[in-house]
Amino acid sequence: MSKSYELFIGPNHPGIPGNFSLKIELEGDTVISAKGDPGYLHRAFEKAMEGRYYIQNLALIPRICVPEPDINEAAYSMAVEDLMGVEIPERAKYIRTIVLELARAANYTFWMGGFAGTLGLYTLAQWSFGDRDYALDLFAEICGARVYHMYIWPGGVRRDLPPGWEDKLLGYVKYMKDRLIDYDNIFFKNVMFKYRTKGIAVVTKEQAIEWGATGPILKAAGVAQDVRKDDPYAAYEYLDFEIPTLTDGDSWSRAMIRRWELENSLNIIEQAIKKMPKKGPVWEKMPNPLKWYVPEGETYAKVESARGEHGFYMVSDGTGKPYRVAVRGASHTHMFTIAEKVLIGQRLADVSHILVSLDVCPPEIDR
Amino acid sequence: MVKMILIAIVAPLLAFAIGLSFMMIKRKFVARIQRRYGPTIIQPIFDIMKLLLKEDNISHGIIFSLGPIIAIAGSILSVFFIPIAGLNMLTGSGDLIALLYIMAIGSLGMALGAGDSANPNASIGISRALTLMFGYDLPLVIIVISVALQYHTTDLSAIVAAQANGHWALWSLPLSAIVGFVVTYGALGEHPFDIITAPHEVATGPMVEYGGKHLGFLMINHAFHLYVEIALFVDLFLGGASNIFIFYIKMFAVFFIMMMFDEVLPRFKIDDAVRFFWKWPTVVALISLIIVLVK
Amino acid sequence: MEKMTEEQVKSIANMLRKRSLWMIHYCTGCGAMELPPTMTSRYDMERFGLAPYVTSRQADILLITGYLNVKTLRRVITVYEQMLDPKYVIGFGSCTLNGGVYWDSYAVIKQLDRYIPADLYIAGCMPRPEAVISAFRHLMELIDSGKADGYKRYKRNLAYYKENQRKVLG
Amino acid sequence: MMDIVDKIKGIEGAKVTVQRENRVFVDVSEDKLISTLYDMKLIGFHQLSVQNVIDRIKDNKFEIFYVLYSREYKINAIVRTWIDRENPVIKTADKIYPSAHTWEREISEMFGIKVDGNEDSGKPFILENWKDLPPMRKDFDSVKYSSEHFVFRHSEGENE
Repeated sequence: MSKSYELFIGPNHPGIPGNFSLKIELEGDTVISAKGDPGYLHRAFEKAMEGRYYIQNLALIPRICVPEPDINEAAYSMAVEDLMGVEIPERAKYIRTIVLELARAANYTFWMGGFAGTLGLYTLAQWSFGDRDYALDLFAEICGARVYHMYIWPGGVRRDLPPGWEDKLLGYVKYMKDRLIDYDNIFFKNVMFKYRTKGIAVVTKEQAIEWGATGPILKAAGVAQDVRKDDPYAAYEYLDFEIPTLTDGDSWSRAMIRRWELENSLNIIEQAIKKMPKKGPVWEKMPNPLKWYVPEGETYAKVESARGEHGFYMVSDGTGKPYRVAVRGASHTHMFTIAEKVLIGQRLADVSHILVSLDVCPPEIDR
Repeated sequence: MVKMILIAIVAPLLAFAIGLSFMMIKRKFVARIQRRYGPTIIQPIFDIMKLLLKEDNISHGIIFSLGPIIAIAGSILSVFFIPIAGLNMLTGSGDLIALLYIMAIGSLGMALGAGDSANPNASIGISRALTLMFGYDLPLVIIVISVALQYHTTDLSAIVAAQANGHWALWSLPLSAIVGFVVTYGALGEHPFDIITAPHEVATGPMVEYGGKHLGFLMINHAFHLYVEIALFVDLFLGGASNIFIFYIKMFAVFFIMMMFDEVLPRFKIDDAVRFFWKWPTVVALISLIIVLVK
Repeated sequence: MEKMTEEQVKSIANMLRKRSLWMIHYCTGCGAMELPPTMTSRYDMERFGLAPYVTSRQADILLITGYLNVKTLRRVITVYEQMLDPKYVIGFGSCTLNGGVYWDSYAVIKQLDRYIPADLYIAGCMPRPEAVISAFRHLMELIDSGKADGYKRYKRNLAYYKENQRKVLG
Repeated sequence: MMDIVDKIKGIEGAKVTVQRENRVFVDVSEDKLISTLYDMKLIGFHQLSVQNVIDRIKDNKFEIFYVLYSREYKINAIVRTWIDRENPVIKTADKIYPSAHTWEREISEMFGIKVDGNEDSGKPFILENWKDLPPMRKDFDSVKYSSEHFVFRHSEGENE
């Protein structure tokens, strides 16, 4: 008689962040092996992109990562601009920064709710999902859509900001900063939260570097690596911000890093609005979208998403359609290289919050 | 005889009504804390009716179907042991000890039924439920002994009578009362003790395979369970009540404080919960017992 | 006379059913992104008696949130068959209707109602929470008038559905 | 920047092109691939961002690329190699970069490339019950496959 048994977490299970399956083998209450099973969200993006014009792909790519679609648009546009040799106008750079940071803030707010939910604190989940909606309202105002914006596109952004939008954005930033105090009081300073997450699922500095972690996992382990600083895109080089780091690399540190990044994003938005040129073009004149003949070549464009490095590897053969687009989502590495190893030896009760603290986003894995 | 039959019919109905009203209030209250409008106040009734009206029923065996019924039967039986408003239902000496046994029947019924479904989530959930019961039963037994020693009886109605005119055990045994509150809280499975159903870990645990009428019965059982646990606390420490309204108000006060805690705490792990119960509540209960013995 | 009372019982049952609809918590696609706002404080679908529930046995509504991958379809069919009658299916988003932007994808099915019976579709990508709630309200009306009979159709045309499922799942 | 480029140029068999600031292409032959990756890691490229394949059907080649990153020099190096399209086999790099293991699983499924030394190569990963050509190959026609396997909904006007 074997002592261990198998348990499927997902695809239909609230403990899994999205449509994904995790097969774990347990001995008593302790995980002895974990295997991820992706593919439930596979839509063949990379294949579909090869059959469409560059402009058509713009409608497809936001769907690669649902909670934070703007990073896809930004990385894709950067790749196309790189190949075409286009430099985008100053104002467009700032608008991109603002939009990306707003999306990041919205994503961290959403993440916070999900993380609190896995620990059993549904109040914070309700609050933060509600607060995230105010960010979506701002998006709806600039582009008409709540979730998939398609606002950033090659050459700049699609249209100028509506009048008065900056003030509303500042209002949102102020509101979120006030709410952060509430979040701290109910969750981040909660003794139970500390008790549940301190020392759980430790990824040390050496392991994080060896396994190729990016984003909050790496920052929580004490490495200040951030694409925004290291290889600045949009207007990040003109802005002043710090990369938060902690040293423990446990679930608690990752949560705190994300909480500080949220504050960071709000600060960056404030700064960017102040420094942004008030007038000017937002779109570098490009040829007719149906005739974007991108010169032959290969390039890799990357941005910092809420989960880590998000990149597009684009190959063009000189026609109106990309020859090959490969997407690098941070979750791919985080799930299969890190989570599968980190989960071993953990308790069943911790599995779902470890997955969320590593921020595994299945659509990024499957594509 | 007629009175007995009347009690046999009225008492469970009353208990169910009180438990159900708590369920209703809780959903609305929780919604308001979570900055929501919340469901209509009678939503739990719709839920239970809907479940009972389901056309399909899937059973994984006789014990699976019997599980919820055993649970309800255990809960109803414990209702008869708890005096409310001067109604001594099935008195007799020693009924506090008997009550402790009978209150376990509900969990055991669930354990049997859920175990029969052969779903690993259900098995883990039920093992958690029984472990948690081990956890809170130890301090519970100690405080029950202290109360029994304090009033020199194990008859609940005698304990209630001794606390008349405001001489509540809450004042004479404050430490035990605090432990009693924590234990009641744990037994109701509110946060942080909602380890049994924890959706993110074991997908509602024992209930994972239950649907339709079975789940409806389990919801009814939950109403009884709420009533039994809180009524026991009110009888032991808040001196029962002379009429049903005061009893309800006392119960509601206890429940209200519980709801306040419920919404701001994340969940314990099962071993932490047991460790918690065997640490502070047990120590405090023992101190209280020693005080009673010395006095 | 007796038939009348049966009708009445049915209509009362339907009235109660529509007041309490539990939705299974299964995010089949990216449409699941608009469900948290719908469930939580901003739009709060619990006002209408709708709540997310965890397992297939407990739920009444299967919400297909967006595109269905062939691999997911297999699980969705299992989940659908595990649910207890009466059960309702809502196709959420354009992808369930006709494939949406994934019309040329080799992995995504194009018509949901060939594999499981859909009672209602919500068009758009993504439908806003208001649209989701209005769809739920519409489903309530359908249930009240007894028109939401997808589960009966599934039983009646089981051979048709099974044939289609087999074709695509292999 | 030039410092690290010189270091890369020192690797045996590497053909280095600087595309722009922070982007360097390193072209190697198939047999030098693993040793180059190993050397790249030694000189500071600690992170594998993405590994994937481009189907160069005209040249009858698969182009395999590894996007590497060095935090020290803040530079992305893209190691490329070309292998034959018939019976494609590469060697695994998961001993050097652990995250390559999953990328290799993906490319072995999506392109039908066998990965030597990776025990998960060839096992179903994302797809289930896949019987056709590996789908990311250029000669696999997604539109044709989808019209053969799925039934499209027609609006009322075109139903005749």
